[in-house]
Amino acid sequence: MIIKFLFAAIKAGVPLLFGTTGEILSEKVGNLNLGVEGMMFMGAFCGFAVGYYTDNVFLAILASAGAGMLGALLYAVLTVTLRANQNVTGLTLTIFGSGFASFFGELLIKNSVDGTPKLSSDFVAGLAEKSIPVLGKIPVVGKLFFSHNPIVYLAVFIAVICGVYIKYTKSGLNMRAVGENPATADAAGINVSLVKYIHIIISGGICGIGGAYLSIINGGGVWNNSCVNGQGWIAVALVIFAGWSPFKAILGSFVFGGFTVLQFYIPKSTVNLPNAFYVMLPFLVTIFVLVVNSMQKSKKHAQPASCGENYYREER
Amino acid sequence: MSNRVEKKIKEPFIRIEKRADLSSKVKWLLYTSAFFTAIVVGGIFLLAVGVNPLKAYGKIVEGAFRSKMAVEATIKLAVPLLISSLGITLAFKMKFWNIGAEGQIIMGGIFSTYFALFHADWPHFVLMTVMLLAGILGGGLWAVIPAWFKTKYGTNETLFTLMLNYIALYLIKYLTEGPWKDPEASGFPKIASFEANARLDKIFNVHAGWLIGLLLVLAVYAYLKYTKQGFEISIVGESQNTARYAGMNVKGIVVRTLFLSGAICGIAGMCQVSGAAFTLSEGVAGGVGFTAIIVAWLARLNPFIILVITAGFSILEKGCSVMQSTFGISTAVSSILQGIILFVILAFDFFSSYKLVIKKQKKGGAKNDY
Amino acid sequence: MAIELKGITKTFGSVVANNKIDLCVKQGEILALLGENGSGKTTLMNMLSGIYYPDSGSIYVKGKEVKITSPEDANRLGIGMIHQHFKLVEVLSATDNIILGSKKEGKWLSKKRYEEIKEISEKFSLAIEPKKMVYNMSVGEKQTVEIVKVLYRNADILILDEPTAVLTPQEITKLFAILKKMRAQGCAVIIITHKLNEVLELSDRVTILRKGESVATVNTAETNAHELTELMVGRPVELSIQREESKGNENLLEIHHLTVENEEGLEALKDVSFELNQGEILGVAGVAGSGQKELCEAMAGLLSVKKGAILYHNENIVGKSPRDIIKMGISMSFIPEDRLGMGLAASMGMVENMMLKNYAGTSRGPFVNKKEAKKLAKRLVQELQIVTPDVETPVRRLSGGNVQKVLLGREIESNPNVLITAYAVRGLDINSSYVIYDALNQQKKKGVGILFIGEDLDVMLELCDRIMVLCHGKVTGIVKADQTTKEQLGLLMTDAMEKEEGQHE
Amino acid sequence: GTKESEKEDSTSSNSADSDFKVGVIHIGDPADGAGYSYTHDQGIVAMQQELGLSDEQIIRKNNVADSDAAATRAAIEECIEEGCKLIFGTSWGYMDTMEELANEYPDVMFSHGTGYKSNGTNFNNYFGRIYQARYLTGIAAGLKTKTNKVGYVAAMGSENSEVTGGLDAFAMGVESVNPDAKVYVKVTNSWYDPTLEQQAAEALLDLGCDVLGQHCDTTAPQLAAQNRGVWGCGYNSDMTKDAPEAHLTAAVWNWGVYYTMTTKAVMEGNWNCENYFGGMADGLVDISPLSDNCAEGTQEAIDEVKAKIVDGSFQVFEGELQDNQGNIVCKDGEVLDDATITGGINWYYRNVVVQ
Ligand SMILES: Nc1ncnc2c1ncn2[C@@H]1O[C@H](COP(=O)(O)OP(=O)(O)OP(=O)(O)O)[C@@H](O)[C@H]1O
Ligand SMILES: Nc1ncnc2c1ncn2[C@@H]1O[C@H](COP(=O)(O)OP(=O)(O)OP(=O)(O)O)[C@@H](O)[C@H]1O
Ligand SMILES: [Mg+2]
Ligand SMILES: [Mg+2]
Repeated sequence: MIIKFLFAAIKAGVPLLFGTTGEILSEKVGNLNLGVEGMMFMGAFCGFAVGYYTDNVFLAILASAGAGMLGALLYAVLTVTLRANQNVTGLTLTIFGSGFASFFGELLIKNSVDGTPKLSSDFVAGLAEKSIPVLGKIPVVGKLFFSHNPIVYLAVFIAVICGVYIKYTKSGLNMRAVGENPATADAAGINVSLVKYIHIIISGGICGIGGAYLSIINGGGVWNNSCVNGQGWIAVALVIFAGWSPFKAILGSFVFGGFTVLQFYIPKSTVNLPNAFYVMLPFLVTIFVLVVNSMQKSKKHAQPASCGENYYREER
Repeated sequence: MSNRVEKKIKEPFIRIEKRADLSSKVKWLLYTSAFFTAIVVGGIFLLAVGVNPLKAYGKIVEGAFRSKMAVEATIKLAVPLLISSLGITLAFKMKFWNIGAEGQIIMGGIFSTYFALFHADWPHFVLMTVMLLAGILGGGLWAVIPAWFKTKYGTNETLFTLMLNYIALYLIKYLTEGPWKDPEASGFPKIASFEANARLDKIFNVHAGWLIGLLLVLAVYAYLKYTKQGFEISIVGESQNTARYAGMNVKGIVVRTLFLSGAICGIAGMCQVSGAAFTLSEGVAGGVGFTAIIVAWLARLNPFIILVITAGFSILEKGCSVMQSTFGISTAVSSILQGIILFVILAFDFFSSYKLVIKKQKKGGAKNDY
Repeated sequence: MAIELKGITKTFGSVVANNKIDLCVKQGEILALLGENGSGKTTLMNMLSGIYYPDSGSIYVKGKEVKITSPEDANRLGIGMIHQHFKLVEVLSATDNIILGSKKEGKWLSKKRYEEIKEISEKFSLAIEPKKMVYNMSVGEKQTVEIVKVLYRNADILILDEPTAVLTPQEITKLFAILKKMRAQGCAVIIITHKLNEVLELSDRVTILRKGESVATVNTAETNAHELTELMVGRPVELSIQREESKGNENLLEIHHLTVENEEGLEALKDVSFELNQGEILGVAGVAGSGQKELCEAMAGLLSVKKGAILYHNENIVGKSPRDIIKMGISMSFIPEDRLGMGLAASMGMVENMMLKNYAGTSRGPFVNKKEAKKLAKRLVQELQIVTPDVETPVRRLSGGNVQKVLLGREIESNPNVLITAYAVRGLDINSSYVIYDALNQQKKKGVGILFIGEDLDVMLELCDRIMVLCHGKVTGIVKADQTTKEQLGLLMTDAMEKEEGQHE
Repeated sequence: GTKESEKEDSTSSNSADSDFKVGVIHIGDPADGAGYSYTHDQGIVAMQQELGLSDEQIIRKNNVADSDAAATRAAIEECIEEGCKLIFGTSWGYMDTMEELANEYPDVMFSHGTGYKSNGTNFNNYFGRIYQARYLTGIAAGLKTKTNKVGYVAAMGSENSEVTGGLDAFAMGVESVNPDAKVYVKVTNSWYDPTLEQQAAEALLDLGCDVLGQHCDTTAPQLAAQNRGVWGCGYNSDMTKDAPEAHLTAAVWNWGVYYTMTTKAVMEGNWNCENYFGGMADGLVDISPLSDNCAEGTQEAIDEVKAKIVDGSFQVFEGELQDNQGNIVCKDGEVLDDATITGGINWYYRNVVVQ
């Protein structure tokens, strides 16, 4: 049962991992994007719709990333070029994104056979959980880590790539500098706006895929207007928990995933906590981590210094 | 010394420049053009989804004002938004990014609900006063938590207040399913409706919240502009070091201001439970706390402009609701429309502090444009 | 010709910061840029480094006309600028700051980068620890990182904006050696500084700006401090300080065994004892970071005291808040080091800034009284010739000198008994500096006790009655200004700690 | 429209006309395709066709959160504003608000679904014996399970009589054909939450359940079952179209029965405003056609019981019933009355396992 719980935790954590990795990228270049939920919604819809009409998994994922990117582009134009307040823009993006998904979702429903937009069984089978040939046979580890659906690996893969990129590459260094101190990065010859645009947009793409995971895999192949349902907000929280590191986000998202499914795996007969407690848990833990982080005054695991503020070269 | 590649660097066609000061004429021009652009872009969207934009906008305005009842409904929508925007303004003025209005509204609601549920027999006036104070206390204390951690450890308030929203929300869930569950609801988890005695009085047929809101507009304006505490808030917002230097008790000011900020949001919560919903439910804040952030920001923390923008939002919301049922279109249209309008306004906001300089020719004069 | 500027004009709103400026620097030359505060030096240089873009005029680099639209363009042209405020990322190591944004080959951050930076720094005999985090560095170390950053990019045109303002004399000497070495290698160097002795020591030529226009360029060898000052200000000026004998001998403040911890919990002041008399200017000398800042803040009630006492007319004010101290009837004025960040509210106008310290006392009741403040602001503008469009204009928009005047004016107007000033003239042009010295002497005449934290020993010797020297948070000597020399002070400032220990105990 | 309504008021006795408007408050979006609001709206559409009402005569307010009393009130008031004479509220959370508005607007008829209150003049509640259908779906599940573990995703816990009664009926249906099978429950505490429902379903499947019943509003449990290659019984509408490989049969509503009846009565001015509790005999509840996934003999077994339910010879909550704590909750020879069924079932039947 423990293994099953952990397995479920990983599954539940995957959309969070996408959202978190995305948001980390954005915050690392200094843009706190509260529009994760909105971008996930956009990705969820576009991924699903393209999957529905083309029956092609690859195109569906691509479309979801594209939709997330589009949302992020909007955000980037407003905050980077037009220097609009990041919080306000992010919130607006969330309003817009969820409206976008519901609106077009309804159109999809209206235009589908007997009111049920449903991915083909081949499509769903392509994304089914599969045990990886040899590795999947290893007793506990095999079940836990090597018998997931392909998107789970994609999530981890993206997180690892982002982690390595941020920490070990020159462009990663540059983007960190932009997020910490854009004026310095600018003076060092880094094109601050460009770096911001690139990362914010990629960040949106990653969030978008997270949305597609929710609509396509979690939704079991049938469209649902509220498939994202607050996961984007938990992802924002998770960024703090992960200390702005994609590596830690991997673990963190599985922990948070565990929180969300915990109530279904803890035997009610032994532990009977109020339900509200379980849903509250991720947020309580996040606050705890936030406070502990700030108490340690660690400069390294803190939010990038310029996060939330826009940069204008001639401003002093 | 170096073997650098010489690259032809072209002069940029358009550059961004900081604007000096904006004359009020230009300002109005800007606001009106933002408004109209938003209307036009929104209209294009409506057209794209097959709704005649003229009819739609007509319906929105009509829907918000068509009858006394409609106007009352619009005002009811505006009350919590207005009050919580004012609350947020205090914190924002201090550059304390309180995005926890949602949670503070909820806590105000929870605290005052306690008295509505368990002391409904108190004299009406006493009960109302106590509920108002409870709302103030609930919202205030909820905001003090992140403020205290901020002053003590420098804990990031944006994220802290965001998280507290959810905790407050699930606290309602807990109360609804647990200790405060209506025993007469045959097992349905809900909190009982308030007795008549625990309901906010109506003034001109709308609960007194609107009057509270208007009074708060004046109060917040005067507080920020003319009082010593208001002065302290702006200095702390400017630079904590300067405030300390001037002999201000920065921690005290931060905590006090956040208490007030949360308290005002708490009043919004109290008005919602006792004036609009007559019960406490998970939807008590319903996203108002987030919209309030947008309102406060767009209004540049000016209480009077907040009033205007709140009215705009409420008209839009009420009108869209009518539009939805009339045209049988998705409720999501309203979110999208709201999103589009906000995006346009945010984009236009840029021009109030910056201008574009377009180079005509190599040595030609610079032309200013919006 | 490394750089040639022709007819550069730059305006900010209605302010003409640079008006048709011409300037040129040759390879293998150090050019000093001199001018009063707000004369447009930084603006001009920022156009070379790509921060600003000129409204009109042309820039030639090595004979070719160029457009510099971003720092990246500047980098590419071999222009490196060390800004007045360091452009470093706090959470990165020295090495990562240096290689930041560099276009050199390779995508990965290899371990070898640390060695590479070590090598480069050693080549120029600059001491840096490649792995040290910037947030752990002293000002001097940061400066060094900035220099290595420029060298790493092979910049052959180097611009420094007031680089010496925050350095110790030793660090300045080192910096100048480096600059001379670079000149020898054929680099062009432009340096902005308000210290005339530095100009005379280091530069080959001097270009002088006044009110946004370039008024003259002279060969350093053929000029002197007087001529330069005159060119800068536009009229002959007398630069001397009249020190009057300090009259009052009554003790104003007695500081006993003061021990203070800084924010990191280290002892920044150790057992400091001294007294401040009425009508006296007590100088405080010392290498930057010797505890000057902490001394000021402790006396102003901003920093808590670990041990010791500060007696004002025999009453201990330790543990009292700034507000309480004012309430006790002690008016202590403090002109902090960080003017905009600590002494003033940058985006508010003069009026609000006038109210900053006494808003609570100006009126009864909950409301503030702006009328008095407005009157005061207007008076200060007149008396101190503060250049500002309006008393409501955000002080952020004023030039450094004017900002300083606003602050000083306010503090003096509060009729203090004790005036604490830290680096009162830092970054000020020479003329403004002397206006400030005069103002301080006026106060002294009125019997105010002044604690003057300074860096220019020559000035201190002229201005102060006594000078206290701090070294590593300890008092290493209190000497009469007219009975000591610069050399003696220098010794006290750097004197080995062990020696001083014995003396104190 | 205030004047108009006053006019109408005076002649309200029969106004079977083109300006008679009906308001419907939906908790979700009717366009959600399979869930609760969809089913209700199908009923409205049926009523509309039956009575020949035009589209303008139906005012729908969608996505009205029943956890937001202020929003509920606003939506209903808007219907009143539009001139609706009859307003259906489809979710239990609207009940108190509707009751109050009924007192404030005596000339408007309020009919609230799934609750229990009424005022005898212009406010009633309607509901149905969906437990009858659930009993039948339980039969399908009991016959199908191989592991003898049947799962059930419940929206609310035992404190909720509607959910619990339905679950008990389902469990009894299972037991009637498969005494060895147990019914495992996971509670989501939310009527509509695709993520939670999916996760709860997975947890049940992890326990080894091979048929999933549900009382929650999305198809997530059925889809989860399908993904694992096992089976399920849906709710609200025929979910065979959503999960063709997994779905057996669903307990479904035909709300049109009630909506048509009531609207007609109100239009004709002879509505009696009594609480309505329709059952299979009225055609209000039913099960969807059995899919090919059902075990052999299911049809026959179900048909037999269904006939008895319809003719009244079999009642689900009848005779000696034991809960899973060993208490007797209904004595032999007794039948639970409707008040108990709607408000008093807070126990789980003996083969129900809560983990
Ligand atoms: N970003 C800006 N926005 C508006 N005005 C500016 C800006 N930067 C400079 N100015 C104006 O340009 C003038 C010249 O400023 P600049 O910084 O070049 O002076 P400076 O010579 O460097 O002075 P200092 O010796 O004090 O450093 C100032 O008087 C100021 O009014
Ligand atoms: N954001 C701004 N808006 C308007 N003017 C500005 C702005 N920033 C700087 N300035 C102007 O730039 C000029 C130079 O400012 P600066 O801060 O460099 O002065 P400074 O004497 O060098 O002081 P410091 O030593 O603190 O740098 C000032 O005249 C000031 O008016
Ligand atoms: Mg300057
Ligand atoms: Mg300067």
